[in-house]
Amino acid sequence: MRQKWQIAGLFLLLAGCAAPAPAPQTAAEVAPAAEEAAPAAEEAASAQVVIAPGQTIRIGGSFALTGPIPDPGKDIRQAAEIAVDELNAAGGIDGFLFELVAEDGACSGDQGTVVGNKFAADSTIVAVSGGTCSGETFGLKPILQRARIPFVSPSATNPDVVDAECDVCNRVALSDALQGQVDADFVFNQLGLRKVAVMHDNSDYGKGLAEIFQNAMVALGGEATAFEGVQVGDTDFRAALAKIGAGQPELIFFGGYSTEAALIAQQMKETAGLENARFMSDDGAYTQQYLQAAGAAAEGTYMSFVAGDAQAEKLAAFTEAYVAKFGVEPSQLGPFHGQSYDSIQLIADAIRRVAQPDDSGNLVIDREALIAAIRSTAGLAGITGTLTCDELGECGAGGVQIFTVENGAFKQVAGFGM
Amino acid sequence: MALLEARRVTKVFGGLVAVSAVDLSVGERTVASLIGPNGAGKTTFFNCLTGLYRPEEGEIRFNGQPMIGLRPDQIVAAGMARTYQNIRLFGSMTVLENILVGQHVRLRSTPLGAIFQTPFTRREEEQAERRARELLAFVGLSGKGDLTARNLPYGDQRLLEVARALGSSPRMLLLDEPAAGMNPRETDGMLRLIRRLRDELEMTILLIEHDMKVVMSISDQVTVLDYGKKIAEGQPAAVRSDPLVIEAYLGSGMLEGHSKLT
Amino acid sequence: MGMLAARHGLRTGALAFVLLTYLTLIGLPGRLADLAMPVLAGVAAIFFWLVLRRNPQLGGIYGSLGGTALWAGLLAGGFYAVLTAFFAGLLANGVRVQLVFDKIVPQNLAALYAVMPGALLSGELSPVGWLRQVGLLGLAGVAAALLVAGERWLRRRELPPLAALRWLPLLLPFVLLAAVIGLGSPAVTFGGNNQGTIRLLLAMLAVGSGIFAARAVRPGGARRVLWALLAAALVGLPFLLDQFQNSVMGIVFIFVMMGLGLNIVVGFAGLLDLGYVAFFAIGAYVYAFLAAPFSSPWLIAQLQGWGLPVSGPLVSFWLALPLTMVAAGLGGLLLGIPVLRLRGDYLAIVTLGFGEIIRLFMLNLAELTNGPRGLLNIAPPTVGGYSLGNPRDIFLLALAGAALIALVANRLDGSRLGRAWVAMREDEDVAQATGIHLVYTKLMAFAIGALFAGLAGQLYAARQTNIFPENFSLFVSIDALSLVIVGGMGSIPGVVLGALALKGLPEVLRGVDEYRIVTFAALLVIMMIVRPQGILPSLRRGRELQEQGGSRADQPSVLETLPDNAGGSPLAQKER
Amino acid sequence: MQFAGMALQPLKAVRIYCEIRVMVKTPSFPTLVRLRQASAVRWWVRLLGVVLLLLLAWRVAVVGLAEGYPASFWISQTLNGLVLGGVYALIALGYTLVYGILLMINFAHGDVMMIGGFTGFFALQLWIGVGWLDGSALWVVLALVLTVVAGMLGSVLAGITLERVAYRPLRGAPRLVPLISAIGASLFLQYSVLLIFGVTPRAYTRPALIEGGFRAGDIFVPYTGIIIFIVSLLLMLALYLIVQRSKLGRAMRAVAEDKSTAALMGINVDQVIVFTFILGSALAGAGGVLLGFHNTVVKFNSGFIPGLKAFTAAVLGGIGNIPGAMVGALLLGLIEALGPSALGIPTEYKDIIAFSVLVLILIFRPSGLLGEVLSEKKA
Repeated sequence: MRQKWQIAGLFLLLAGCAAPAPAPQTAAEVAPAAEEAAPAAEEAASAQVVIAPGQTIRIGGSFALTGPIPDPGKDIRQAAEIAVDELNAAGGIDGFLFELVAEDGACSGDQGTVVGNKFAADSTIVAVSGGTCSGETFGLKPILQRARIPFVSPSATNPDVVDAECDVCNRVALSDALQGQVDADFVFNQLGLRKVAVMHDNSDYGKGLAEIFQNAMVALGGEATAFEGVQVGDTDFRAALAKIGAGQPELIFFGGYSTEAALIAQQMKETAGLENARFMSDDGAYTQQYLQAAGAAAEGTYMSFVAGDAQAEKLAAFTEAYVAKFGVEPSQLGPFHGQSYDSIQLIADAIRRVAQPDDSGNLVIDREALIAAIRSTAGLAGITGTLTCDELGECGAGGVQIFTVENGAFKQVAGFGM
Repeated sequence: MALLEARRVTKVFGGLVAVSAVDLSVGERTVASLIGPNGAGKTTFFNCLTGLYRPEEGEIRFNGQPMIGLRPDQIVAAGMARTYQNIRLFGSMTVLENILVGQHVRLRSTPLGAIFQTPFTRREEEQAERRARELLAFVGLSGKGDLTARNLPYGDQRLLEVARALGSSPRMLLLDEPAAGMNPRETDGMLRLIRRLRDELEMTILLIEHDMKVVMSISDQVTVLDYGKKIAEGQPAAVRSDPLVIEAYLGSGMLEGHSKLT
Repeated sequence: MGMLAARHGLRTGALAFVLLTYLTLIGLPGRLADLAMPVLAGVAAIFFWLVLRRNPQLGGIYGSLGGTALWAGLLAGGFYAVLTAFFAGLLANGVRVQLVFDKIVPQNLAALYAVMPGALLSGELSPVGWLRQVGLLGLAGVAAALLVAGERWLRRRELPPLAALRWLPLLLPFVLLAAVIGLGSPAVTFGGNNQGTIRLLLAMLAVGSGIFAARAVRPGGARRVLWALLAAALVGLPFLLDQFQNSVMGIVFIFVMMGLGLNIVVGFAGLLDLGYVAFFAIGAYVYAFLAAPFSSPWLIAQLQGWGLPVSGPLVSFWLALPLTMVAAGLGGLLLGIPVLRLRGDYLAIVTLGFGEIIRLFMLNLAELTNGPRGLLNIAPPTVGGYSLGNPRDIFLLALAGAALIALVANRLDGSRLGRAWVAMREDEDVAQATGIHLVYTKLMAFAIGALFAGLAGQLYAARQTNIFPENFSLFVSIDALSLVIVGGMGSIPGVVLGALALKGLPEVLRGVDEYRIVTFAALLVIMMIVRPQGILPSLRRGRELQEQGGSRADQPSVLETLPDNAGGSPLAQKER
Repeated sequence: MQFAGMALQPLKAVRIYCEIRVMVKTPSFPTLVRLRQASAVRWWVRLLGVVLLLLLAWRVAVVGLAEGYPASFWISQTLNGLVLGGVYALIALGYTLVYGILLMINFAHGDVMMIGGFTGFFALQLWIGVGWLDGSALWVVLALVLTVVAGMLGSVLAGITLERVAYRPLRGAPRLVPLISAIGASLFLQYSVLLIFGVTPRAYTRPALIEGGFRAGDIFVPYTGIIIFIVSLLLMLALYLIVQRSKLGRAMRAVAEDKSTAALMGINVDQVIVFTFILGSALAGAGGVLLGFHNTVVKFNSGFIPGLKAFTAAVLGGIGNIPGAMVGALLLGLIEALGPSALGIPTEYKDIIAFSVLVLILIFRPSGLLGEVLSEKKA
């Protein structure tokens, strides 16, 4: 009986919601936050970011620190920290230092939305590096677009992450479209194989890449004997492989991440019809984890990686700073540290071009100008090569490299840089 | 015509014949008792009547309607309600709510009616609550409606079971050992209640009971089961002196029962 | 300090050492930097305090209480110093401990000595570092003993009851709300960059304390006034909060909607459903099909076949509402029918399987659902051309939806059907033998619960604008179930509190991101042990969880005192 | 291992045994309700079942067999399925054991197995470091056995800690409470391992002795698979004997039936439950290590999905029933391996097939394939 009244109250509240909206505007007036976008208004933040002396230039970061791929996410975050350290050691911009505001995007659209809103609500966030995964970036994208905060993703490779409608969307990673094409070309022309089986892990990344590869293969004149998905977290793929083996493919291409790739590479050796088939996977599997987990079965398998035009000295300097700070080689964790470092450098470079001191010693950054400045980046020297953004926001340098595994280590056999 | 008419009801579990071709007929406004030693099949027979078991053979007619094949809730709707040997109340509900659940089949309000609180629903709920309080008063639990059923004293829980069964406005009430575990004074109270059920509410009552004092003082008719078979039936006095009955109780070692018989 | 103290101290110290080792291995010290050791000592002190206060046989501060505490502290400290020395030694000798223990890297370990990682690697550790560890933990023990002694002292002299101040807690929600408003004004700068998060926390505490306040007042005029004020505050809240805070509150209240639906199935009807996410997914996907048909290859083909435009939504958010709810409700019936005969754990696993089946269909029926790439650009609700897609409006919509569902759930709870659910939950067989149609009652629970989940799903899809099968994993079901249970099963206000605690607090604790899930998991276990009936149990469930038995057998029954014609017989008279 | 109460008073044990017999013989009230209802709808259910079977057969004949796989394909898929079933069985046995005694779903059981996998991995690294794996076959076998033992110890430690911390305080609480606690424990174990040992999968090194497999033409079965299958059969048998024949097993069954009566009979209920967890966890530990050798990878979440599947298998076979767990697990493995090919649909759908079969079987047999009537009363 008591609950009846509570519910009556809730109902009252419901009635309140149904009432015309303008009434509570007084409340909105109470709260026009200093540091936050006025929430009642449309989400557009103020057109400029004004940084008082002693405050920092804040760059948001959406990293996959939990979720399915925490290690690469950690690597990306740490690389971004190195980049910020380096910028600050060089004095920042006119004495204004940078600060990285790291958030966990958890590689999911859900968390991407939350992180996006958090950045959009914080009017001191100038730009964002991230997200790590494509799904996460899809969560960020509409919110940052409305809030006019430009982002540069180091590792979201889904072709749809950037598009003509979105002027704040940029990335230094290369689109999967490119990787799938080059992989198919390598398999068809260099290895001379015609019959392939395609597998994927049912992630947006893995399945997308697998489809691109399959289409490219068929377009070249090859044949795809099977297109099978597996589930992330499964450990026994023998049944799916037996089915694939019945089609006698010459190569299995797997779109997905390292653990599943390693298991497939191992278990295919035990499957009838696949004893002599070769195995190829993608940049999600181009990791030390793959080598460790697949062990001997990794020998002779192929991996592609969308590599930058690696700048040897820069990379060496970066690696040294990274090891000194975190006590671990970046490549132990994941492949995208270079891109992450460069995404910060790219943002910082654009900020440097648009930031203006005002009369009272503040640093003023115009948001629209910054968006345009990131898009107009050209010839910036980064670890992954010379970065130039095109009209869609594709800023990545470099190209696709194909590696094979020899004596437990990756060795490049074809592709960009050779 | 008898209100309840059971013919050749047989229930088998695996190889065990729990109830074997039992006939029983109970006339309106009578108190009939079912007695017999432990494991004689009394409760099984009850379960057959109330639709919890489906007998392999036989026929059960209530008020002229065949009952076999109906679900327990349909049988309640037909007008037969029961209580349990080991009390089975809805322990976390209040006393009143227990009786309201008992009235379930007699209420007609729908979920939509409840959501929109239609006048019909509200009226019906008010009436149901009033009736529940009347039933509480009838069994002597007035004022205890808002207590949690589990926290009632043991004897009151038995009364509440009766009240819950009455909620469905039954024509016939099946009481499974209503006086089990009660002290003599409580038993007397229960006896009076059963009489009032028959006399004031014009109810037909079938009860299972071990306490011969109860059985003999209240029953209009006594039926004795042993090993699933009916071995005697008739007026209390006649059954009391039936040699087969004495044998059944003696043979099964129920000396205590025998001493009460004689 | 006799044997008793030594024995208790030894055990407590060993347990504390295990706890500290765990915290070290998961890398907490690295996060705390120079504060690592003091914070760990603080944790140990709390632990000692919790253990000691439960042990009344320990005497005074100079006796076995103090002794135990000192023993425990020094012991834990000693062990801990040995452990860190061991790891430090390994690291200094170039052994890469992180190959086994991921977090044992120089950065983390150095934090315990408050030195730079370089110093650790070169092996320049002085005994001072170890003595500091032992000392701080010993201190923690002493502090815990003092706390316990103080507590006992306070309990011995009862403070005069401050009856006059009992109404003060009722003001708490409003005080907190004032703080939320205050923190939002430009004049106040507090907590630096965390100001927004602190506001969010305060807003959530305001809502939570509001619920407690509402429960604390007896029904009557005062309660109505309080309720009106609280409702007004709640409606005003979205206009006070910023985008991030609103977005978090939005998801919290979407989960409230879901929790209220699940509460009907699990809390009211007692049917353990581990696949509840299925209906949430059905709602979200059906709305996505209607609002973003251009994302689904199959739908595009169909629409083109019928000559319909495919560029925009087919129906508006509001028109889609009944459709998604019906679809989800049908899903509920579809699940309900095969599981009618199942009970308890069988039901749990089948519903779990059902949830997985739906998710796998979303994943694999790529022609229809676009597979793992999801359905994109789902239209937000609009009113007269004004888009309600921003976090504030979504929060408002979720509030409205939650209020509506709460109202419906509450009315059902007190209805004929609600009683049938509870009866069925308590004893299915007796319920049936009391006249309850089990099939109908069960199916109603599944269908109504599913309907609400579908509603929540639609709002979720509108909020996200892009949905993927991964958004509908088993963990969503677990989250929903946990929040119902943490809040208090069968309790409607409990669901709100549960959602605030389980979906809201983790967003506040974003700083400790990687520790979120372990903290949450540990809380779940501790909660079940300490307060299984939930934060705010429903009155009925609370009764169910009480110890059975009690004093019922000792009390006399009314039967003993029943007069010959008790209470007249109004019934009999009426029926004649 | 002996329990004082049981050892001192053998007569009492006999009496408990008789009591159990009595309880089994008299069908309980709710069970019979279901029997009665079952008969009412039995005809329709059977008809539905026959129609479904016909549909499936038609589908298999028209689509599956028409794909023209060679016979060797079906044989190797069957073998794959049996091995997969063996893996599920190893975990399902532990589930069913704990369920049978405590009537609680130990949701964290899969993660206890994962802990065993990790412990085994580190033990194996140690043997490799010492050089045992390079030694003679005897040393290798010793190392392998010790790895399994280490895995069992790790799991047992995790299992009894779990029981002590997360389950024992909840004994007697409503069913949902320990289930939630178990879900919490499962997440806690998984993410603690993630935090402590990192996300990197740990790769088992297979010694040459068990590398490779048995080959006949196009058919190939890895040795690890054969070992898993045999071990799971043996363990099932051992478990069955322990529960059915040993004094301890009798005590376990008595506890399962009625904890308070068992306690009155002089059984130390706590000890029996701890022993149940030891037994179940040891099985899981062995399973974790064998799975490590079979699939070569252990990871923080590598117990979760197999655990879920094993739980499904246990329910399929009739939870609480030891041979049932084995049957359910093998059936599930076979369905997953053969189903997609036989029905001519992509392997992505294997989990859908598996769960659908579970639902169907439970419709026709609500207490699982070998589920006893008794288990339904508990369910």
